Amino acid sequence: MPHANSLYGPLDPAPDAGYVDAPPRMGFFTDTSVCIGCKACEVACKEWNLVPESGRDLLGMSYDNTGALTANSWRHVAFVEQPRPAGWATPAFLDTPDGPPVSPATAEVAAHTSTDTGTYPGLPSGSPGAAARMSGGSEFLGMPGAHPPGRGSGAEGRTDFRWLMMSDVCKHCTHAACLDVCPTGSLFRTEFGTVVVQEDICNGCGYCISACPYGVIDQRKDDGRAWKCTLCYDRLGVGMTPACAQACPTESIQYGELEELRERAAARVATLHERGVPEARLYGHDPDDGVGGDGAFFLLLDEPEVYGLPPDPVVTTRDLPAMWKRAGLAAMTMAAATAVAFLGRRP
Amino acid sequence: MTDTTRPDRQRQAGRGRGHGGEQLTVPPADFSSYYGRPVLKPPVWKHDIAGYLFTGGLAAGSALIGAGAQLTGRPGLRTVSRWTALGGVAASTYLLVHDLGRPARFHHMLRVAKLTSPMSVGTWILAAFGPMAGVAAVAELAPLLPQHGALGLARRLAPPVGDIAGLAAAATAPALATYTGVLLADTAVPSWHDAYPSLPFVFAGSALAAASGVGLIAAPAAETAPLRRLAVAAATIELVGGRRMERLGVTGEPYAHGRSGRLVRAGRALLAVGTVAALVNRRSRILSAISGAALVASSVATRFGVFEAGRVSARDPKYTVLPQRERLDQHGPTAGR
Amino acid sequence: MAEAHPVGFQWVMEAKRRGAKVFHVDPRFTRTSALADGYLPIRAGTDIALLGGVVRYILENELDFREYVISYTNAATIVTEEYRDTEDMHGLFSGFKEENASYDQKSWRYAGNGQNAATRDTETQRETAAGLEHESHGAPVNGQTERDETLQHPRCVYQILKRHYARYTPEMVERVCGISQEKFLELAEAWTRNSGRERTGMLVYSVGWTQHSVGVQYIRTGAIIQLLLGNVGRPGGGVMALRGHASIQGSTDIPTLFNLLPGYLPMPHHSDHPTLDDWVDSIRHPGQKGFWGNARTYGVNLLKAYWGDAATAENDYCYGYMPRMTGDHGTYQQVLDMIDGKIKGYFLLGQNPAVGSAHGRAQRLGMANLDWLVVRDLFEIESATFWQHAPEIETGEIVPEECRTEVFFLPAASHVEKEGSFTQTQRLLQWREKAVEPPGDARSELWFFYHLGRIIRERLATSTRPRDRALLDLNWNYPTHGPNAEPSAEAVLYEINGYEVASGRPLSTFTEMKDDGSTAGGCWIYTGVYADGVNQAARRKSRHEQDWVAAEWGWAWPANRRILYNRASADPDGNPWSERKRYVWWDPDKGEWTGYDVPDFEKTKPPSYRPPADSSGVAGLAGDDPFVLQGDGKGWLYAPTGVLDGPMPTHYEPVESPVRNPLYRQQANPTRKVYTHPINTLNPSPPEEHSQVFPYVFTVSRLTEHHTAGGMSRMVRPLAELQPEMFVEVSPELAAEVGLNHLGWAHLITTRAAVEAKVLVTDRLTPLRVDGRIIHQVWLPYHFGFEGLVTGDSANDLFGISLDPNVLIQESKVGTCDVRPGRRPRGQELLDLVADYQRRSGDLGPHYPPQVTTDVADSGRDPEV
Amino acid sequence: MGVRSWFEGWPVYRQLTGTDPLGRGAASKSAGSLSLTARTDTADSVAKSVCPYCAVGCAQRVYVKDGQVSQIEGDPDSPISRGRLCPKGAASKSLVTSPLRQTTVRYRRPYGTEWEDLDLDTAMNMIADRVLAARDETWEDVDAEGRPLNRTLGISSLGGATLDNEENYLIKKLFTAMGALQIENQARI
Repeated sequence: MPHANSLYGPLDPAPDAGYVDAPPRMGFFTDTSVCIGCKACEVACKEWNLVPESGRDLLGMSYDNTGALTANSWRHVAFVEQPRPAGWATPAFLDTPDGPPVSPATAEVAAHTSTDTGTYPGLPSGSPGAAARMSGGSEFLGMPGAHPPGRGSGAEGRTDFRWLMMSDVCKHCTHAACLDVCPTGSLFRTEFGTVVVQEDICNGCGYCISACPYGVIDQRKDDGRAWKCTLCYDRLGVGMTPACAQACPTESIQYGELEELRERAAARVATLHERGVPEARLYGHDPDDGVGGDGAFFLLLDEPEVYGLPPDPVVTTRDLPAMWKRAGLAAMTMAAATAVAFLGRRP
Repeated sequence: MTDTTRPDRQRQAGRGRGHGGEQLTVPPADFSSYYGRPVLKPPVWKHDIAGYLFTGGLAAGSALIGAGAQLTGRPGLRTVSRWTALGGVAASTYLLVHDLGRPARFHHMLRVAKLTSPMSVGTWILAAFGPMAGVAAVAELAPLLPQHGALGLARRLAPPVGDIAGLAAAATAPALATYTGVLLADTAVPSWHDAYPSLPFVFAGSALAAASGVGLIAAPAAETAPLRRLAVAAATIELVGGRRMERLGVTGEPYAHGRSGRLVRAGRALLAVGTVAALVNRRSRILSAISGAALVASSVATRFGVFEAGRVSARDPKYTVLPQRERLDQHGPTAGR
Repeated sequence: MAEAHPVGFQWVMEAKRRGAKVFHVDPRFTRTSALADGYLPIRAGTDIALLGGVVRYILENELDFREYVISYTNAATIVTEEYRDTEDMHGLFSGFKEENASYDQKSWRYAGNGQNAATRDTETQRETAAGLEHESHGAPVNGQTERDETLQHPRCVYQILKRHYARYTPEMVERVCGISQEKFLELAEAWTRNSGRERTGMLVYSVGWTQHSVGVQYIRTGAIIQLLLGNVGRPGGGVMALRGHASIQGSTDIPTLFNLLPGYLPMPHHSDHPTLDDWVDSIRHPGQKGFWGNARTYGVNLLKAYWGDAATAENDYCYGYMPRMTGDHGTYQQVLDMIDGKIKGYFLLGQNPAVGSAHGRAQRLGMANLDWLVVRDLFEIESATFWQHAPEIETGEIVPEECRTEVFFLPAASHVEKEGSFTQTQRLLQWREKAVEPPGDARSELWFFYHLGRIIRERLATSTRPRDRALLDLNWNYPTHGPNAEPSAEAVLYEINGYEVASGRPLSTFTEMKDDGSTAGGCWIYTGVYADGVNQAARRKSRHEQDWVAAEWGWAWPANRRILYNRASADPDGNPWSERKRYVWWDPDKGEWTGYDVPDFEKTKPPSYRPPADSSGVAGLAGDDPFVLQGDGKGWLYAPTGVLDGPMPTHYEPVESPVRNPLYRQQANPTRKVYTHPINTLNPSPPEEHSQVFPYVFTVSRLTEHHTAGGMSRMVRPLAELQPEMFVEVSPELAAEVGLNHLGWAHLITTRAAVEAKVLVTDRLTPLRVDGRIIHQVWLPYHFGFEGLVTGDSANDLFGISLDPNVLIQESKVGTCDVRPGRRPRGQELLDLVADYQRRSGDLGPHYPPQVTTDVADSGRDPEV
Repeated sequence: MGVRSWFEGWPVYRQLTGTDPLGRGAASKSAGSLSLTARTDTADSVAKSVCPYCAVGCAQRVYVKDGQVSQIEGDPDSPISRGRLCPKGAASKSLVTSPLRQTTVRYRRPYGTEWEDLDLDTAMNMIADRVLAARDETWEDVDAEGRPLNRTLGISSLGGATLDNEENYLIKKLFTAMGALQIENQARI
């Protein structure tokens, strides 16, 4: 029988998906505080999974010329330039003759770029205002008290600077809407608790794409099917590490048993807080969150939305029982209305 | 996220837009994002699916009307409705298959039966409804068969079989008409998901309106009285059920503004026109046809409007980030509740 | 490092995780800066001023690791009275000869040393890039020196150093480099605090450092700091060069360089080395301490490996067969000679000078003026298709129908299609197994050269000309295998390793080599790589199955030693400096050196050993002389000879600089190698007039996503898409000044070329306040060219050719330019634009400005007033 | 496949009879997924190699299937790289299997405007001819004072930093024996 938390709440997904004696749940912990933005993950993933090309345009989004997770980019390294202090470092541009920061303005320009990613709908352009804010941070909106005078407000010349980098990937949610809405059973839960598209099954109905609260899964042009990170299901099956995690030079991408990764992550946050990086926080680690916790979670140094992540995603299927109820009610209303209409007086 | 601190965030919703970085050329949005790009992937469904929302609803409504006509002895309306139901379901099947990235694999839909997947549920509903609607419609051909021989037997058997099939189709029809509301709502698309209490009602009403409209156009005038009543009921269901869509807050915007908003509003206006025309007219064939056409058009506009609104809401990060941010600021992370 | 050597950077992150502080100095904020604890934006070309500031900080505050400094460096050594410092001579050292712009190094020598130092004239040393020989050993000096271990003697190295850097104050660092005093002091404090018995600090540079007209002195300044702080020869210390190519270390050890033979033996010079004895003596410097005393052995073994049975004691082991240098035969001289029609044929072996070398236009015009060109590569790179697609076609400078160069493109085998060894940047040899056969006509270089040699020898088989003897007598018998008759790489490695001639037994160590012809070995420093007939470079014992030194993974030269001069990891008495930094130590019970690594010292020579007077060579090394390849066994804070531009590093401005040297009247390196050739035009720098025509500083380097000239990345799909276009990074301030827009176009102009690029306006670039002026710097990647999946103008086209005097490496990390918005013009208009800039900047092609500027006290801010 | 086994393989049947009523995992696993395995596991051979890009010297494992490179990835045993690779190293398979690789000899005759094909043997012989001719034409026996020079300055070579030690050794040896001095590589640049 389905678990009480089958649609929402903490859950061990593999047993719920019918695996008896499932191995421990495996996942990724991506620690962006050590990411060097080298993109080895992007390439290693493409090499292993034979993922096609995803566009050759200069996007102007700092060093990000990939743009987003798509069917043709299963790892995506985000780059954010911000005139704000990096917790561990002394101000980058102390006493240099600078004017105000340009990153909000360049982010705005970059919001307009696009490229043919070989996927549908590709890389849509963005909202310039929201782009500017990502780089400026709230203090650029005249919010009071963000920083002591002379630091980062931009009016008197930039001093602080940090360059955020983050390798994004499918979250392998505990409650994976993409999987649950898939009408063919192409998307399925593996024994490792990961979420995988079975390419021999997918018929390209596209439902999973709308269902994903993270905008991860995507449809490939000229192929029609949906594609995303498989957490290297084939490699896991023979005891290997996923290609991206194996390649990652600085262990920003860590692969392992989810339970253990969560402990490691909590310790890392504590360390960073001790070392003067109070902005370090975890994202997607909590089994009580809106998706039951992610199988791939992150240590971030800014708000999730700055990295293109939804700040508080909730799996859509949480509300599915209520939806069915409303649909049932509507159906009955419809039947009743018809009956009434016909049972009325004959002319 | 109890171990999370956020000292760097100074957001105070709705306040303070005064001073910006000097180089900002547009007023800063009140939320952050990654280069303003959408957080979500906009639905990849083409207009096939908006079309299907209409044709599926039309088929369902027609099957219901067909059954009503069958049970109340309105053969003309019955015939029209049964053929409309078949046409609707055939068009639906075509549109659904056509929208697939891999149409040749449409039968993979029948691999599994998943209650968590409205599309899977819908597939099985369609699988039940379609053949029944087909049999019911084909049974209407009985008079064309010869009187004698094997086909003569068929001619005699067809009407009762058609009646059973018609009733069976009608039994599944309300599900067919309303599941599509869940189909759209069970997504991360903000305007669709947030409208989940309304969508089944809107779609139910819209289905009845469209089916009534076709009946008004094509059925003998003498048999259309229930359709006029039904049109009123449809309008009531749709308008009452849909009124909450406007109160969604920011994710309701696409239903009120832009192209999608215009379509939704046009749908309502047409619905009103069609319903009123149906009510006032009792005899005019032309007015009936106009009324019917308005109802059909209303349904089309509503379906495309709702469909488009979802796309708009997924395309702009505002609709994803702002409500989630607001939720976080008011209640803390979802986990905390 | 994160940018160009990401996998190496894991160890920096590992150290950081354990609490290390990381500082990054770079003109632009890179992916390394993002992770560093401190980032110091620096004006390109001023590193000596910064590091000199650190030297001063250490000395003024007496923060040096005194015990180490006294015992292991030449700090206590007394220098001759004739020595005069740059402080006294406006930026020149004593001994400068105007006529050939080089130093007579006599006055730099240690007191009491005779005429040993600088036996060869310094101009010849420059022309033959003699500095490169020191990659494996120090320059010649006498072993026994006068010392004052109190360091108080006014002419001891310590005091000379202190005086030399006295003006490199934090204020001066700020003035020259544009680095704030606060930031400088943070770096200096952290560096010194992290050094001593318990801790070590490491200096890591990428080899852009070498691409300066004072490149060698950059690195020497780093070495001086590391010696003062006791960070050499110890774990976690050292000066770490991040080299850029898979086997660039190997191709220096076993050089494909004009001035070197394998094992850093010099290529014979026509006047200095007419005979074998002259050659050997010039290397071993009779009287000098250390392992170079055995130079004759190394030389004879090489000759014996080359000419086998033909090499006998009677014929000086065929020494006479060797070609002789007469001067500079380096790659840039060659290119100018190509333009002048002096060179007939050119081989390009996995190298793409049309994009990767300075002054790309000169490179391409040179190639267009050959009889024949052989390009061996994986792809049709720019150097193979210059006659078809070069930018000079558009300007009409190359007309295919009039270009006579015959081009052979021969496809090369990739790294998985052949076996062989790479030597990585830490001197570690790693063997590669062959995975698959090369496709089609693709072949290894081993195949190409073996068979080319075979064919040539067959052609000459009946020749009686003396000049052909060297080819005919060549030991050229390598077993071949497979359908393509591929020569055996292991057989070549065996010859490199060396063997006993009579028995064929592979040698285990270079100390087994004999100078009587009974052994042969192609590269003495590699001896041991084939010890016991086992390919030691192929060892792949997992790191999980051995200690952290991992001595059984691959093989490091020399003698599988992982840290050079590791005797210095123990104190003078042979005990570890600290438990924490334990590495190699003296075991008094066993009477031998032991530790985690192979001790870089005679195994049984006790710390207390003192050589008898007049001993030399290995025997001359005392028990506390850790720098066993240096002539005096000491680490050199001061180079009494061997470094052509001075005994101590001195800040000179880059050859092309927008500012007057704030430290000395001498503007740029007075001994730099200059080519006065019509194509090698120069941007003026102060005190020359018109420098304002090129007001901006530009620098180039690598992106993580691409590799050097792009031949292995622009052609590779998953890499090309990651950085798909040529761009230039500019600060918002410069963008505003010039009128550049993010993602718009700009073009950069020098007297050599104009190149265009998309603009990235970024906060990662900053203007600097230098000597009261605002200096803008721009940065470009140098990976782009006109072939491949992604294309763009080549940044290296902007550079002229000015070389470091020690190693003849070009200054291609800093230059001046103008920046203008929009795309560059095409065709004749492009030539006109560049010509116009040449004219406006005073036409420095024909009259090259003087190298010495000490007589120009032009500025009101004369630094020395 | 019999009707029965087909039916039992039907995921709906598995949903109804197995442990996965919602059809989320076990029941909907496809034939492809059941037979899935890592291609490294089915390789015919594995060569131990080293990354060809920069000088860090990251160890690679090169997997070969049917005579083709099927995968290249980091060797976790390496004490230098610990199995990691940068984007370039990670792209090594794309490098060696690139469709842009030129695998036949190409020849551009003097004043030519197009490439032509050439047989490898012919090319080798033509190159040998040209080397010998250039050497003869530019040979220098002795300097002005009669000291030996034994050389040609008519031939240049550039390259080696991406090549093997053994290759560099043969290059230097052959060129030295033929008197060609002007041999250079990236270490000068």
